[in-house]
Amino acid sequence: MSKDETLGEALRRQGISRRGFLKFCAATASMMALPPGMVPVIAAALEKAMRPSVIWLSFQECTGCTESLTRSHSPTVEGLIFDVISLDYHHTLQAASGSAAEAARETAMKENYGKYILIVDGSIPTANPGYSTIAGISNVDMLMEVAKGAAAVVSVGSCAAFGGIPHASPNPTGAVSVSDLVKDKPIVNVPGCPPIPVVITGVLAHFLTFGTIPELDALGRPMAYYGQSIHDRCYRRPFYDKGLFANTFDDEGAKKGWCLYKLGCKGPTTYNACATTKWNDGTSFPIEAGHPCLGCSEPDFWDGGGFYKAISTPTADIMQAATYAIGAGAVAGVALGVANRVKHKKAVGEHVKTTIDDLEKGN
Amino acid sequence: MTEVTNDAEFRKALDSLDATRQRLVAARFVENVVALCSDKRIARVIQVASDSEAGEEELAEALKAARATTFDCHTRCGSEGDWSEQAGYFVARAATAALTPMAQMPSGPAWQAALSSRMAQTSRSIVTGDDTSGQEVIQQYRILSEFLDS
Amino acid sequence: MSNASLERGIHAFKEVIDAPVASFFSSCVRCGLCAHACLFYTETGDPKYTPIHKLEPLRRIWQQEYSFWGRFAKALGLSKPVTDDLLTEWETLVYDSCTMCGRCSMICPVGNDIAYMIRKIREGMAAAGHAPPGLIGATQRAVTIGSPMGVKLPALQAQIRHTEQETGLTIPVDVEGVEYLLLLSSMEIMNFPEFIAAIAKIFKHAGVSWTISSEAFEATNSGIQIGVSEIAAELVERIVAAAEKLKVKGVISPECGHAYMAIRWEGPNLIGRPFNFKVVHILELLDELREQGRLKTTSKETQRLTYHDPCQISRRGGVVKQPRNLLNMVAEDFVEMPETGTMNWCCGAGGGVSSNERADELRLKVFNRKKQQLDAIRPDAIVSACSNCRIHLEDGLEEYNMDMPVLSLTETIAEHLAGSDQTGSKQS
Amino acid sequence: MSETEFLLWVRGPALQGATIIFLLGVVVRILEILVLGRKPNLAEARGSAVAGGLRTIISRSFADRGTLQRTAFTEITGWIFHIGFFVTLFLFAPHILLFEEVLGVSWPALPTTIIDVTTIITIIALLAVLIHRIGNRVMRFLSRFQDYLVWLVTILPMLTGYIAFHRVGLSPNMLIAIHILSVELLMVVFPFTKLMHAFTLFMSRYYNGAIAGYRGVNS
Repeated sequence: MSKDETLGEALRRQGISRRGFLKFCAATASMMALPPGMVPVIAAALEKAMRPSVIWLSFQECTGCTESLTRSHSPTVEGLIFDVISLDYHHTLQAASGSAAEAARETAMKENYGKYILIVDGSIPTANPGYSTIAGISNVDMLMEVAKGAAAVVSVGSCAAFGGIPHASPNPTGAVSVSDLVKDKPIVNVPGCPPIPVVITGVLAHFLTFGTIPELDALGRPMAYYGQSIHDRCYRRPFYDKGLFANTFDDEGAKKGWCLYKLGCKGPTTYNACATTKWNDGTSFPIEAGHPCLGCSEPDFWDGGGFYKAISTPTADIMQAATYAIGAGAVAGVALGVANRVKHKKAVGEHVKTTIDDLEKGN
Repeated sequence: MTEVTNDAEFRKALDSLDATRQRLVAARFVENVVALCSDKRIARVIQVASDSEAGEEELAEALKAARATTFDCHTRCGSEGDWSEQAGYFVARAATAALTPMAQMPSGPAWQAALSSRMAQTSRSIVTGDDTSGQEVIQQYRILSEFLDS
Repeated sequence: MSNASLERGIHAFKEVIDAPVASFFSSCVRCGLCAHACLFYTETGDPKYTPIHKLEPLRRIWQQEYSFWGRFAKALGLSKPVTDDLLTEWETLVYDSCTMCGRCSMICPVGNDIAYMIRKIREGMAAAGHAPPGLIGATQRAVTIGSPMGVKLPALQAQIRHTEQETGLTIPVDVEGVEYLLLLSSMEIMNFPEFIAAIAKIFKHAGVSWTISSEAFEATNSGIQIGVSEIAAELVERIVAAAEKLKVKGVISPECGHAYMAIRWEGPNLIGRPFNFKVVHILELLDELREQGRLKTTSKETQRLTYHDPCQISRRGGVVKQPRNLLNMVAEDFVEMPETGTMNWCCGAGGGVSSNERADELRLKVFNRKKQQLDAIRPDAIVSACSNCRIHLEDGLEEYNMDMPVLSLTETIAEHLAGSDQTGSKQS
Repeated sequence: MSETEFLLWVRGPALQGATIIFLLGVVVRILEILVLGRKPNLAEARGSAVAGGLRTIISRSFADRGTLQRTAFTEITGWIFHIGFFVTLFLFAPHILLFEEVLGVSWPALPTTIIDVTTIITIIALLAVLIHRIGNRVMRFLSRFQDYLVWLVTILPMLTGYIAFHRVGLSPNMLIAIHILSVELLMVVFPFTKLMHAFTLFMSRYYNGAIAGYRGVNS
């Protein structure tokens, strides 16, 4: 693979036909919610695009995001993309190790300074830099160093995007997200635990095509993928609207595929493309598999009051509070009532007789 | 010469009268007690009632005046009663009865006028303490007897 | 020397507040519906006549004395006090523009019995020296003379003599051991003595033994109108004493609205013990006689008649069916007003308003409500069973140029008694 | 405090606090009234006080024809917003779930489209009620600060609920948190205001009906 090769050349070298290429472009356009008229533009742009250099940093993470990307079915769009990018550093995937690996990173940074894309998965510990280091370099230091020369940063997975599970209460490592640390670079958050692979490739395709990052929502997520809630696109939504719910995982409702809201589904408050793109080559997604959405692409999903508790339910013991309140109310009410009664009795007892001589205004 | 001596005869005689004659005799009953009413309107009302030629419109006008006088003279609930004023109220009621069409007064206008006139006399007697209501009855018998003979 | 004072008024407010009052004030949502049940509002359009608003002084005392947060607010000095000026302002609202007809109590969506509370607020108003002069006079006469209109025994005796002459019947006075003691209102003695004659004829016809007491003939009770329970109790005690002395089985309340309320419903509560005799309204008794077949009538009135329900007798008293049964006996063409029975509109003069000259103009103005009701059915005559309603109806009809006699139901029945020669006279 | 933490606080401690103030206040106020008591009626009864009281509890929900004609606007808007409020409160699935969680009992929900339409109608009715309160001379005359406050805390849950359902403006978690908070505001204000009528009207209607029923009158 030559570094000067364009994307078009690289694809043709791998035996991808013009038709296959256009198909990929059309799929990319559709993923990015662009009109069909944009397909030739995308094709032209990708044809000429230089294979970008990508540096992938993994911090406090579980490798689930990488697993998700690499467990893609072949031939896939994402596979193609990964074949055509220049993944210059990725500790799980690269062959080099130790000082050779770090040298590769430094080289890539130097050669593509200001142009490379930084992909991050995992959160960054801040309580103590020693909690997570690579080649003796703390995560914070490495992130800040690499981010400095990046054209854009893509935070893959909820940990990089929002702090994720390491950030979950009580957050012993002081984990933070990329955007908590990097303030001067365009950052695209691709949350999910793990995120949908096609979303990552879509973001990269957008960057390659337009040289910019896609339109983002308030949480830095690409609108094209995170513009609608799971709930709004869920095939079980009609059951919700009709008020038909599964009450347990094995009841009649569950068997009939009714809405999982009562089982704690976070679909209504979760924005992601699971319900439309689905997983494993469009096979299924959690709700289709009979499990409520955990809301993994939303900040602090781990601390949302329980995966199996509906969002409208209390997170504290209300019955106990109610019992105490009624008890205390009964005691206080009777006490105040008796005080009222005593006052009333006293008033009646101290009644002063009104005679006919007392009717006219006194003084 | 007719002589009425009790209420049974008195009423029977009244009932036998036609509407105009009932009105005329009633007017005489009222006239007999009119001194008890301080309201000047009543004198005029009696004048109309006593006129055998009085037109319907004139009579209706007089009835209205009699009614108005009645409402002006009655004692309102809870206010201090004055029996001499109350006598005037009954005179006005008698005048009203005298002018009320027979259809609206099944017991007879003249009979009602006679009763209210007696009440006026009773009211007066409450003030003075001497019971003269019996005399009023006798006078009414005399008035009727004279009327029937005239 | 009067002892009336703001302190005594406030003290009385504290005395009269009970669980229903506390509940009513807690429930009011200020929806304003009660205004539309009150003729003082509907005929003037002035929102100050909204029934619940007339209770503001009492509401403040409830809030400040009997609700925990109100007490708290009072301690912090956040609540509006009840002042003499406030009571001065409210005096006309409480006495001149409320007849305690209780129509608002029938429509309040949260169920507030506003008339119940007006009755109570008047206790405090009276104790604070804020009763209207007219009612004070009536009350003083009721206590000292025995009648709010100053009717003394000789006057009654003269009327009895007159009635005996007219009917040829004996009017029993102070007869022991009879069935019923008949009470009379001063209004009947003064303005409508024919009521006594009607009763005499009917009771003769139906074979009812009865008497009038020379010691307690007065049915009315200014005490419940002005709002002084001990005066009301004193007046009730006179009747109870007479009834017990004459050993009657029952006491008859005559054609008077508040008299029935006073003796039938408030009476035992005022004196603090149940009666050992029954209290019936004359219409109740007449209907009972009708049911027993003891009351028979012959001819019928051909005029188109309607019945005006006196508020204290129907809505507040529960005598609703009886007058209808009786009217159907003697009327060929009995027609109801659009809103009738327990939903009837007050004439505008009850609850002491008629004794209160200050309210004269207002009560005639609000009579327009009754006019509208009558205009809807255009009867030839109105029948009622309360002398006060009757006088005010006559006044109002005159004011509005309506030509329509107002009749007493009892008297109307008497005129149609079967087998009556109507003159009934034997003596000369 | 992050949005999630805010939502958790609203669903947890804040809800506990609001529940305590609400129930404590309501129980105190009801007992305060009941314990005050009333005198027994010594007059001979013509009808049953209990039957009259129970009857009026139901019957007072429906106005007589004359009143209905005179006050149609108040009656109709009143009915609509009360029914709308209770339908959305008790028949929306997420709400039922809350009651189930706390009380252990559940009941069927209404379809969300019906809830949605009901909410809009209720909000319109409440707006009409406010306009009426300001525009109608009697209501304006009677109204004090509390009446407007109560209106506000009543419409807020409806509005925030509607917005949260349709997820407009803020993040869904934030919208839900605000919605729950608005309900908690309603609960906290409840015992200190005329909102108490929701409970005391049963007592008031009973007393009214009992007073009348004792005299043989259906009130």
